[in-house]
Amino acid sequence: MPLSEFTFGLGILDAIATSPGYRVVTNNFVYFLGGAWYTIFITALSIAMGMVLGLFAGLAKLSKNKIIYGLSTAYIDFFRGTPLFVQIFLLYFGVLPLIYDNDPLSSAIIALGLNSGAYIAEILRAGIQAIDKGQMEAARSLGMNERQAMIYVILPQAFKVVIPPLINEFIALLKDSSLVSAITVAELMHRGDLVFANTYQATWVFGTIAMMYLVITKTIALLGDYTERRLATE
Amino acid sequence: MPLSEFTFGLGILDAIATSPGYRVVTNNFVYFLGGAWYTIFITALSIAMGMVLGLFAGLAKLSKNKIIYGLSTAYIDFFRGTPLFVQIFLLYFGVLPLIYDNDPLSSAIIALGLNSGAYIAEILRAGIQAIDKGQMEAARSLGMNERQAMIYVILPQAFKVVIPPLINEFIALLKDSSLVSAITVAELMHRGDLVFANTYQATWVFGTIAMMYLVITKTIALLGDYTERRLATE
Amino acid sequence: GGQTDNSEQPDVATDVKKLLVGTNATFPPFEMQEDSELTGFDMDLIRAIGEVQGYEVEIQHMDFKALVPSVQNGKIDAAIAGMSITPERLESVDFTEAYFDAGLIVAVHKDNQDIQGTDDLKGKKLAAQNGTIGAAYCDEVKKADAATETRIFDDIGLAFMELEKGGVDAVVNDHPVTAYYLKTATDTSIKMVGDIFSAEDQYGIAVKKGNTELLNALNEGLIKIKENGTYDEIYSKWF
Amino acid sequence: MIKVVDVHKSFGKLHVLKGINFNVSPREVVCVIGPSGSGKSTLLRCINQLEQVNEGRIYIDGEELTHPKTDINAIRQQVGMVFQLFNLFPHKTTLQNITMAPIKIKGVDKEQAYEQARELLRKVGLMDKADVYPGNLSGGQKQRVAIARALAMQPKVMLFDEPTSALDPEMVGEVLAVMKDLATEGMTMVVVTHEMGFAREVGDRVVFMDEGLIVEEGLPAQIFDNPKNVRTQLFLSKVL
Amino acid sequence: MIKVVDVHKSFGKLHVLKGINFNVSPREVVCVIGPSGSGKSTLLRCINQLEQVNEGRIYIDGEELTHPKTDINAIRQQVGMVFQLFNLFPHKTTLQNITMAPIKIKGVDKEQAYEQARELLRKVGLMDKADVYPGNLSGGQKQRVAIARALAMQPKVMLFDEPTSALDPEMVGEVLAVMKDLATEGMTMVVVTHEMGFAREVGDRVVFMDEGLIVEEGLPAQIFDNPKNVRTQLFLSKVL
Ligand SMILES: Nc1ncnc2c1ncn2[C@@H]1O[C@H](COP(=O)(O)OP(=O)(O)OP(=O)(O)O)[C@@H](O)[C@H]1O
Ligand SMILES: Nc1ncnc2c1ncn2[C@@H]1O[C@H](COP(=O)(O)OP(=O)(O)OP(=O)(O)O)[C@@H](O)[C@H]1O
Ligand SMILES: [Mg+2]
Ligand SMILES: [Mg+2]
Repeated sequence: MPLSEFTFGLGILDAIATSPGYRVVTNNFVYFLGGAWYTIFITALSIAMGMVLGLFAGLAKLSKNKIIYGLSTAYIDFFRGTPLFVQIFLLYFGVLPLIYDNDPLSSAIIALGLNSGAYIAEILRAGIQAIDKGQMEAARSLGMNERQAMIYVILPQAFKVVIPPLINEFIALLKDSSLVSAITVAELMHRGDLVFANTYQATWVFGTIAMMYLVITKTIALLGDYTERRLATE
Repeated sequence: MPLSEFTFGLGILDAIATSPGYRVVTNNFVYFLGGAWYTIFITALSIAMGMVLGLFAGLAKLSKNKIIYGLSTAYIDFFRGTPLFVQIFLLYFGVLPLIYDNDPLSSAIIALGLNSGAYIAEILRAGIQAIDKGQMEAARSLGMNERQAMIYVILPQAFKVVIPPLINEFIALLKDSSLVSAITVAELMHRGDLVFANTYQATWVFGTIAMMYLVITKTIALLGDYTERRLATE
Repeated sequence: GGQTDNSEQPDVATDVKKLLVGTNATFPPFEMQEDSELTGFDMDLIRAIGEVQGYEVEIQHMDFKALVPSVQNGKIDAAIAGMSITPERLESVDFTEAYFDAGLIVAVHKDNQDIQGTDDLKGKKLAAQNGTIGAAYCDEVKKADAATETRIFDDIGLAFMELEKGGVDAVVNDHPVTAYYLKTATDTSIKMVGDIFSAEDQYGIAVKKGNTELLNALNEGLIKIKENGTYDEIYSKWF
Repeated sequence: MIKVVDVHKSFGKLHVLKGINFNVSPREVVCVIGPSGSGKSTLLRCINQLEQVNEGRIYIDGEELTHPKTDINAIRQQVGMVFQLFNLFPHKTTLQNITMAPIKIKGVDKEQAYEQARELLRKVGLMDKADVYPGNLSGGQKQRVAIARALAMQPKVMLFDEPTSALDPEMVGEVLAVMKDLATEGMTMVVVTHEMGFAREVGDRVVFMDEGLIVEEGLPAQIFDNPKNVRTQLFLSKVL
Repeated sequence: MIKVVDVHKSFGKLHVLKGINFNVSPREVVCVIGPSGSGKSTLLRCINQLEQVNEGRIYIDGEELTHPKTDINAIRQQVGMVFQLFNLFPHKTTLQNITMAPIKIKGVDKEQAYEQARELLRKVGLMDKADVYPGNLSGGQKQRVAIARALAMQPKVMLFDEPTSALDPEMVGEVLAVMKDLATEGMTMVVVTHEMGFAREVGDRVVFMDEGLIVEEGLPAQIFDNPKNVRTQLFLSKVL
């Protein structure tokens, strides 16, 4: 009886389309997309900041200068070792107001950037250490100073080595960015919470949110694979 | 006027000791320590589960068998790609009740174990791939089968290589474990939330919590350094 | 954030000052979000107060945890989020006069015949929302009978889900919130039992400690809207 | 002892072995020489089944390796292999490198395995390096440990793939001396090597490979002093 | 050209160079030989300031390297170094490996640097490998690129640290040929090597080092055929 099966199938689709949860999701889909966009925006800027900080902190941790080493160790220990939400609070309410008239969005990005910088520092440090000492010596023997050797020879190679853990970190950061909802930044997870609180449609709402995260993280992972392949030289 | 400065210093200490926030912390210190213990306990079990899962998923991702590869990719993509909160939620309210009469604590450990397993899989896979192919060939040429070669030759070496990213992941997991407070597991952050909600002493309460996390994560990092040094053979 | 500095000039809305208010919109029907708009009893109330006191009210949603530090640091002028007034909290912030007597109610599974009211809660598994008087009440029950288990959720929605799942025997919560849930949730298997109790569950608006100026202005506004009937209008709109 | 019958091996489109026929008698030492890329390593790896042949058969001691039912791991225990880059296990000491396979695979008693390993270390002149990690050994020492490790499984045949080409000239001697001793004791050996002195002195037979084929074979003196094939002549002129 | 005066160098408690005195005239080719661990590499690395001496002075072209005020980077540009393990930059093509330093440090115009690099590639016989990554070159090809890379900075002196010891015997010839050409063109060179044939044929002088000291030096023929020192005799007997 293929026909009855067909109508049965339609029946299920119908049931879904008229279920309250489905309506909640369709009503809020654009709203969620806006949140996803916010999430991507915050994460991208935080990554940019985290990469710069992580690069300097990672290099500093390799320094023979005790003070520079100590400062970067303290930075890494603190931002890797305390809960992100505490860091967000500390920066938003405590530190940043002393510096400028801080708003939630910029504070969120600064907090996430500082946090990811600590993880990225350790990743980059491991990558730099993985590069054969002979590379630095070859560069120095050509007359490059230490900075030039770092920029032209060591870092490009280190960067390639650390793509997989960097991708891990970017994905973790994307999801950690949901914590900035504490200070009113309306990113994806936050919007999910709000809609859930008003509708109690947990499965539909969080299912949709989860799928959106999945799409974004998979995109990041694929970009990572692509970069890795593009940098392959063999 | 050293004396007056001294008494001034005492005055500050006095002011602290009698401040309501200080009292909240001292009253709840043992309660927080209990939460820290809970957090350590949950994290340790989740790590154990994550290591086992991660090992199998990491190996599966290196398999030439399309089905095994596909399953492990799906597992990693899902648990790395969706918010941990959603996973906790899905397992606690959706999946686990179908299997057993699930309680929050065991559900939390299962959720965190599944989540960290996905990250650990990628870390271990990278570590295994970093081991020279010659090692597998040498082991095989001595008559070991693939399993023996993995266990006795490849994995011990891979493990050593991946200690720093594993430590990163353990620390991240420790802090992510605070998300299980959503299903009322009384770990450290949850207890902080409860005390805060009753007293509104954000700085004192979360400052104390942050210090406790810092102590635990630093301990993990030092254990990692120690293991790394112990496994050094040169 | 905007701040009140001059002495109030009641009923004159020409001198518009900004009043930044924080809330946590996950507590219907007091505060919630509908179609990207913050609505609910508290929202209408604070807007009404603003109107009579000459404020341009701007409301921000944030984490419950962030409300108090925001008030203390001047990120916002006041917080209204169904916050119950307790002596402990008064050490950290100042509250206006109570604007709502919530009262608690017990909710159980439909099939549950054991629990008929507050007297039957001892030794049972109880759930409540963190920071509510319901949570405090659960703790009291536990103190009286150590066999009682309390489960404190950050989100009341999850507490209800736990009750539907059968993970707890009862949810003790502010009556209006539970009533709203029963009205909204589809296919719910939860019912309310017993009478509303615990009259000391009163909501206040929080301001920075020592900001008596704003406190007085808000209290004044509260009295005004009670007198001119606005309060009753809002009340009947939501309950 | 070893019988290679009409073996073909391709990597993708690259046809590397193009029909190799080749026998090794018990106690014989065969040296394989030939230009880079001619397939010498691939041949050894096929004999040890690290690569699967596409065509042809390989027998060791009468058993067909290339038969799908053969237990490869059991046969590999009979065939010791020494790699160009040693491939010692860096996380294990010298003694552990040598005893791992006997203990874990053969189930030899620990004490007995250690006893035997010390014997082997004496043989290769490394008694004092028993508890050292490979990272702290010189190249020549590493290669001698690799030989001891292969010998610990008491193989019937030893395969060597350029065992000295990664060594400094001074260390080459140490390794060749150990191999010479093995040959004297009657071990069956196949040695891919660039050490023409060794091939001439120790080899019972020299096989010259080029482009996936055995081009010429014979007694060392005959091949080195009187190569018949033009390609052999050309190769020897470059290397000697 | 190079003047090394009473140089001492220790690593921690290990006294590696124990008072080296040593001169190289312009256009001279000096070959340094000696057992492993005798300090040959350390000496070269001191000349290139990859290691700092503990005592003594080193001059290149009259400038004292060991003076704290000297701009090491400027001097290193005058001294080309070729390593045993090539140390090519794996993320850059052959052409980029050669042109990186001239462009980034000397500020040579891109087109001109490429032009010069192609010239150098012709010289070392690798015209067709300009756009290949090091990973796809053979050992001999890698070492020739490394030489071209050092030459691109137009150094006055070239230092070679066992440039052929990591190569297969067949590839050694390629590299030695390039070095021979360089010597013929009049490049000042210091070569640490185990290739006694090269030292004999190309070297103007041979220096034998042992345990951190220069034990014997002289014309190649004299050192190889008629070593005076016992240690030199012993060493040559093992290597030749
Ligand atoms: N796993 C592989 N995949 C693809 N091609 C391979 C593989 N192994 C070897 N080859 C190719 O097969 C050919 C023969 O390689 P083989 O290693 O057997 O040569 P060889 O005679 O040992 O040379 P050498 O003296 O340089 O070691 C070469 O062209 C090589 O590139
Ligand atoms: N960075 C270092 N730290 C400590 N010891 C070192 C270092 N570099 C070299 N040495 C030691 O100094 C000694 C001389 O080393 P060097 O590399 O100069 O010898 P070499 O003559 O080049 O030997 P080879 O022929 O093996 O290359 C050796 O004992 C070596 O272990
Ligand atoms: Mg080979
Ligand atoms: Mg050296």
